[in-house]
Amino acid sequence: MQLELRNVSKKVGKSFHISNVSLLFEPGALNILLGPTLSGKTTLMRLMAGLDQPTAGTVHFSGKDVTGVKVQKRNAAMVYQQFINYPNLTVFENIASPLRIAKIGKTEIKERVDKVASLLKLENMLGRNPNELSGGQQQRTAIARALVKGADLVLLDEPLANLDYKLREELREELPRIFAETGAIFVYATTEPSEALLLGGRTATLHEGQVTQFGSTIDVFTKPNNLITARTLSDPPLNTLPVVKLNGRMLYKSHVEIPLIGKLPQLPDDNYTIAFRPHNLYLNRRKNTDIRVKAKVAITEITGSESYIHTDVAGVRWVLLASGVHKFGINETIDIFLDPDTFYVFDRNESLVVMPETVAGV
Amino acid sequence: MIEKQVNQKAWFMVLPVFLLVAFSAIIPLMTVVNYAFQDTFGSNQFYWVGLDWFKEIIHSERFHDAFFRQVAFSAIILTIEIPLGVAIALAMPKKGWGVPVCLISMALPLLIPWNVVGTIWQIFARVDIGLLGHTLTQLGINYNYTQDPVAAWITIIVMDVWHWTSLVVLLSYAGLSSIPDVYYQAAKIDGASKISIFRYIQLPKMQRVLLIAVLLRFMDSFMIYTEPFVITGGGPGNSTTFMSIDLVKMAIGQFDLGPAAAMSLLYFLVILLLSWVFYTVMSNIGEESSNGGV
Amino acid sequence: MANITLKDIAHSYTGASDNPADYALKKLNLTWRDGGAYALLGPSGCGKTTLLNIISGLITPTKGEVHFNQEDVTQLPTEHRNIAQIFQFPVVYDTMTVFQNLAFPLKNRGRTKEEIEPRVIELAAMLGLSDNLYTKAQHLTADAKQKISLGRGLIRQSVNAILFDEPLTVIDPQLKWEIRSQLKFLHKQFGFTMIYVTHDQTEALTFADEVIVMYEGEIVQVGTPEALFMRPEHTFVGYFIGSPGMNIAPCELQGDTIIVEGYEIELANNYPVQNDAVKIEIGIRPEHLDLSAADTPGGLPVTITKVDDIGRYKIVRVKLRNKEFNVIMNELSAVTGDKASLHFDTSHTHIYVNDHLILGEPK
Amino acid sequence: MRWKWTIPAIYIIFILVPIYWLVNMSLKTNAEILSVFSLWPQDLTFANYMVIFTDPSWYSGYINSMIYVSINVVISVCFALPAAYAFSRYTFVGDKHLFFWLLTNRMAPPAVFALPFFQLYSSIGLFDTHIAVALAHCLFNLPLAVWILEGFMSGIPKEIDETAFVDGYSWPRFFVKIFIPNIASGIGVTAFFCFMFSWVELLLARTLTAVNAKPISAIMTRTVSASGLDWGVLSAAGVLTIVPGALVIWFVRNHIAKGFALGRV
Amino acid sequence: MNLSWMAWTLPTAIFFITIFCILVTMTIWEYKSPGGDPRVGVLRFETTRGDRVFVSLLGSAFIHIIWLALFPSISLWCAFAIALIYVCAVFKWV
Repeated sequence: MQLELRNVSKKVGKSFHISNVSLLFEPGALNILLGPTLSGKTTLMRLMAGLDQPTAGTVHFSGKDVTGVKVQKRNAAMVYQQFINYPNLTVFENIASPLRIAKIGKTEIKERVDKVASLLKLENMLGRNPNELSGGQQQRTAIARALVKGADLVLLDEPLANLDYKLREELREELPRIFAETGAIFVYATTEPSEALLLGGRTATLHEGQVTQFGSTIDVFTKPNNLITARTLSDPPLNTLPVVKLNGRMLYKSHVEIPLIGKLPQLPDDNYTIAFRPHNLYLNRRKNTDIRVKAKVAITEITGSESYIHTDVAGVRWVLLASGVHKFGINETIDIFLDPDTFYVFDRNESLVVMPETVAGV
Repeated sequence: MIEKQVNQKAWFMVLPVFLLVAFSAIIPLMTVVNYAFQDTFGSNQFYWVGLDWFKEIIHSERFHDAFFRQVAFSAIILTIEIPLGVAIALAMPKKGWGVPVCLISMALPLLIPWNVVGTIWQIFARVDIGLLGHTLTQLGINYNYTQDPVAAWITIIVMDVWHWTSLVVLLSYAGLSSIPDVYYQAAKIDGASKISIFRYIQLPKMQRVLLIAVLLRFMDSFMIYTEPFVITGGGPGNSTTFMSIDLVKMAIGQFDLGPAAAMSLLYFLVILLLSWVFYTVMSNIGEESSNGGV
Repeated sequence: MANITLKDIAHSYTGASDNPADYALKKLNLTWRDGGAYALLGPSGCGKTTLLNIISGLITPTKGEVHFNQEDVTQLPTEHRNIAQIFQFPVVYDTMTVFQNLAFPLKNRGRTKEEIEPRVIELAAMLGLSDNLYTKAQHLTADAKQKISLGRGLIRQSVNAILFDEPLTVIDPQLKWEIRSQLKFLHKQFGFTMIYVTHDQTEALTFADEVIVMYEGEIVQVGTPEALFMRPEHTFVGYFIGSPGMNIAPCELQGDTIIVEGYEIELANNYPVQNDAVKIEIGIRPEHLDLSAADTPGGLPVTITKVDDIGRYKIVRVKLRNKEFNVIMNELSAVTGDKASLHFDTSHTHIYVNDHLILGEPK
Repeated sequence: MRWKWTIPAIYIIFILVPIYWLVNMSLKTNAEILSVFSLWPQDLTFANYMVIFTDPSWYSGYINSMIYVSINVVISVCFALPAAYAFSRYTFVGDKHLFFWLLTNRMAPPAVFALPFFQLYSSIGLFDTHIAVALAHCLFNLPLAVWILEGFMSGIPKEIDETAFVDGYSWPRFFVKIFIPNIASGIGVTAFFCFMFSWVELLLARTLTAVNAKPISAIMTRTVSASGLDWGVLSAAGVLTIVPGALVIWFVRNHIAKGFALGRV
Repeated sequence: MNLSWMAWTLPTAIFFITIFCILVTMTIWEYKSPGGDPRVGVLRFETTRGDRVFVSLLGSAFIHIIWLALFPSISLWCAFAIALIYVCAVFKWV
């Protein structure tokens, strides 16, 4: 059993919502679609569910072409960002409704609903109406309904986006465990990089209707193929620096010189973008190859265990993430350190040409 | 925002409605068009007369008078009822027992058959047995709607205000109650005056329902027939003979099918044009406001 | 500008009552210093928005008084309190342009055009709205609309306080970073008193100098982000702040030793003897736990049930007999297989009695 | 504004006084009406109502009205439901123009159509039947029903439909089991409006009937001209036409405001 | 069913058949190339070709009526010619 999209495109009017996407999803793993609002996540899910038909390309399930097959015949389930339940039915009936359609016997329905309800901690809510529940419980009901019928494909479209932060954290922890038990193909859309990383599994990053990379989440995080992927899967935002390499020198804004260390000397002359993550900017020198830079502090944010220091380095905004509490005044000048071993370097087409040592070594 | 899917099969769901309405709308309309170009003497004997009826109607004093009376009536009705209705809606309570009391008593006139509305006012305004007519006469005001055209007009206008202002009130009230509290809170914090709140929050949010109100009130007042017919029968003289009354007089009273049909068509075209203008304005405003807000 | 003091404030939406359960906000006292950046943090339904609306005057509290400096403003209507408030969902005046929207609060207070214009242009530039200054507000995206709402809150220079009610709900994660640091910057720049309501701990901690944590209508702790993180005074604060939250485990307490799941741990402090009826728990942050190779002396034997690699660090879930702990690790290379030794950083191990922190005597 | 409530209060009094006067008249004898001018009946009588309840030519009018109004409401709602769903969920060739055309019929003056209607229904043998009036009223009630229901349906997120389809519901089953219960109040409001416009309409109802299906409002006009001065009975008949409307309002009172905005707020 | 009461004549029949044909053509056209070529013209709001047909027909009717009102003795074909020009204008600019 696997779900495959082959060169799928979706055009609405004259604009492409999805263009030429090919993906292969295997059961058991959690598949994540990560991208900002309007990057095509929902459209892609609707194509998988069969709610929309692609303008070009085909959708295959277990090797069979299901492109034109009606939604009702697909054995899929879907959970939306808004808490969608049938308001006129009780929680029990909401969860039971796919089973009633499938003409399953009363006792079995009771058994299966009870089982999934206890999995999602809804045992005490079964007699109530969905609109009497809190947001978290409503969304649990929707998830329970998606799980109860044992669908081959379960689609979750930002299911936690409208919930409280802590609630989100709890469900985020529970969901992978629940999913692991069912063995269906799960596809999970989210806008938040941290959510993707916490859920693990495999991630496809989306940008303007195209998949920029697909692989295990941690791989995509550590080895992004291109700048857009790296930006999409980075929270706090990625720090970047556009540079030009010319005659053996690497310059930013044609006057700030970057020392050529590590793999940088091997690069041919061209335009590049250097990128590194906030936790790879340091307040102290750690190695003697570290590059020292003068930075002006814009603002410091302290979370209790860590500090985010927003800095201005020759007109570029960088965020430095340091553990512990560090307080700086506005416009204070400090020394910060870059480790060339943690650099990602992207060429003028924004493709990755240099990877950090630590990652490349693994 | 609801993004609609293209589905030509949806026509099958609309088809029953389409056929039923078409049956009642298109066949009579075709018949009216046919009559408008012919003359008839008694049973089913028709003669082609071309555009004679249209020429006659367009140049007839009687048509002009009825038309202008009609336009004047609709204009007066709209200028009274719309502001009055909005003002009452603004003053209505937002919650508590007052709400159902207001809503129910205000909706009452809308559910009275139109000729009964006429009857109520015919009785109420009579000098001999009506509270209004009697009181006015007692106060020394010379009021007799059966003889004085001005009094007749005032009676009909007051009656229409009585009958239909509630519709405007209820529509405006619905529009007002759909404004989330947070808008009023924001306005308070921004230090907005009552007038600013009305101008920048309430009016824009009521725009859609107000257009529906204007549309409905315009159309209904433009084809008003029953109530003035019951009260004055178009009199005194022809002073309250509106277009519908004139039309029915001509078609049924005098059995002048041809001119009546021609007049109907002119009447219908005017209504079609105005409906289109209103509808276009309305749906364009609708599109704009559906993109935004909470 | 003013100090804001809440005196014995309590609020019930059903009117005054003797039943404490009716109160959405239970009796509380609080002072906000002029020019501070505060956050009200708590789950939905904890009363934080109610408290905010009491300050702005949208709600009159059932009991207690609100003071701005020395003046009692409890009965003063919102428009006279000189307060700015930004709501969860964007509130814009659809028929006005962005410029008119931003100018509206000033115009209502009778400022001249010469005063208004430069101020609006400056603020619009700061919020990244300059390009759309003369378009109708209703045609913009939710992001931009919320920026307008923020702008209307920030436009007046002499407000007593600016209140934010979960203002970043509709904003994409990438943009959240930008706007949040901008707000913080504006705070440092102009010194407004700012009160920020949120359920998101990251937003609260990064924004505020002092965070007020609320739970079921009560304040459970007031403190700096650092204090809340290092010394939560209530198990709820421990759980609610930090991601993942504090590990809380039932234990027995004997002087300077606790017994967790049958294992003894010696603490840095001595604790007084507790009554038998109370609930005693230890609390320790995942950051203050450490794992080493199995059977390391001094460590407790645990089983690793799951490792989440989230890039910067790893969240390791371990089991000590029946109790689960979360451990945050940068490296796991020392541990092989699913067995490991768990170490407590005893200087950051806290003891809670009936959910409240107790302090011990240093030995 | 402490005196704000006076505005609606005065307006309600303005509405109720003429109705009170009608009730007042219906409880007086003709002699009293014409001789003494009084604010309430001096000589309370129910004789006027007895006339109506005992004379079949009077009370059959009420029955006729009720029958055709009910038929019309049922037809309008049943036919409009699928059509409104189509308009609220799909786009199809000519949808906007069809919708506009439907609405223009709501605005077509009945006076224009009266005569052809008479001939049309005579030619298909439906003249003077209840179904004829019910069908004729569909001309303006069906578009209105589609319009209102479309407004209510657009308020239901389409994700509910999709969830149901993904769950395996066929369209008819979904429509009956899930969708209709969710717009129950919309259906109630629609039925109320159809009732209202069918109940108050006179011109078409009078044109299409002679004896068997003659509505009460038409009987009233006839009586006015025939007996001329029987004010008491006329008032009593008028009061009786207000009663059903008042009852119906009572049932939809909670949805009245939204209903009058045609589900569009 | 007797339809004689409808009093059909050849010119009116031709008129209705023409309208019917226009509707059918529009439907087929819309089906083949959906969307109706929407654009914002002189009226400042978006119109599709269906709207333009409607505006043309309604406008033409009024042109004929106004002609009748102003020049009752001159042939109506002149009005027809004006209407044709009007229709072209509508399709170009509205």
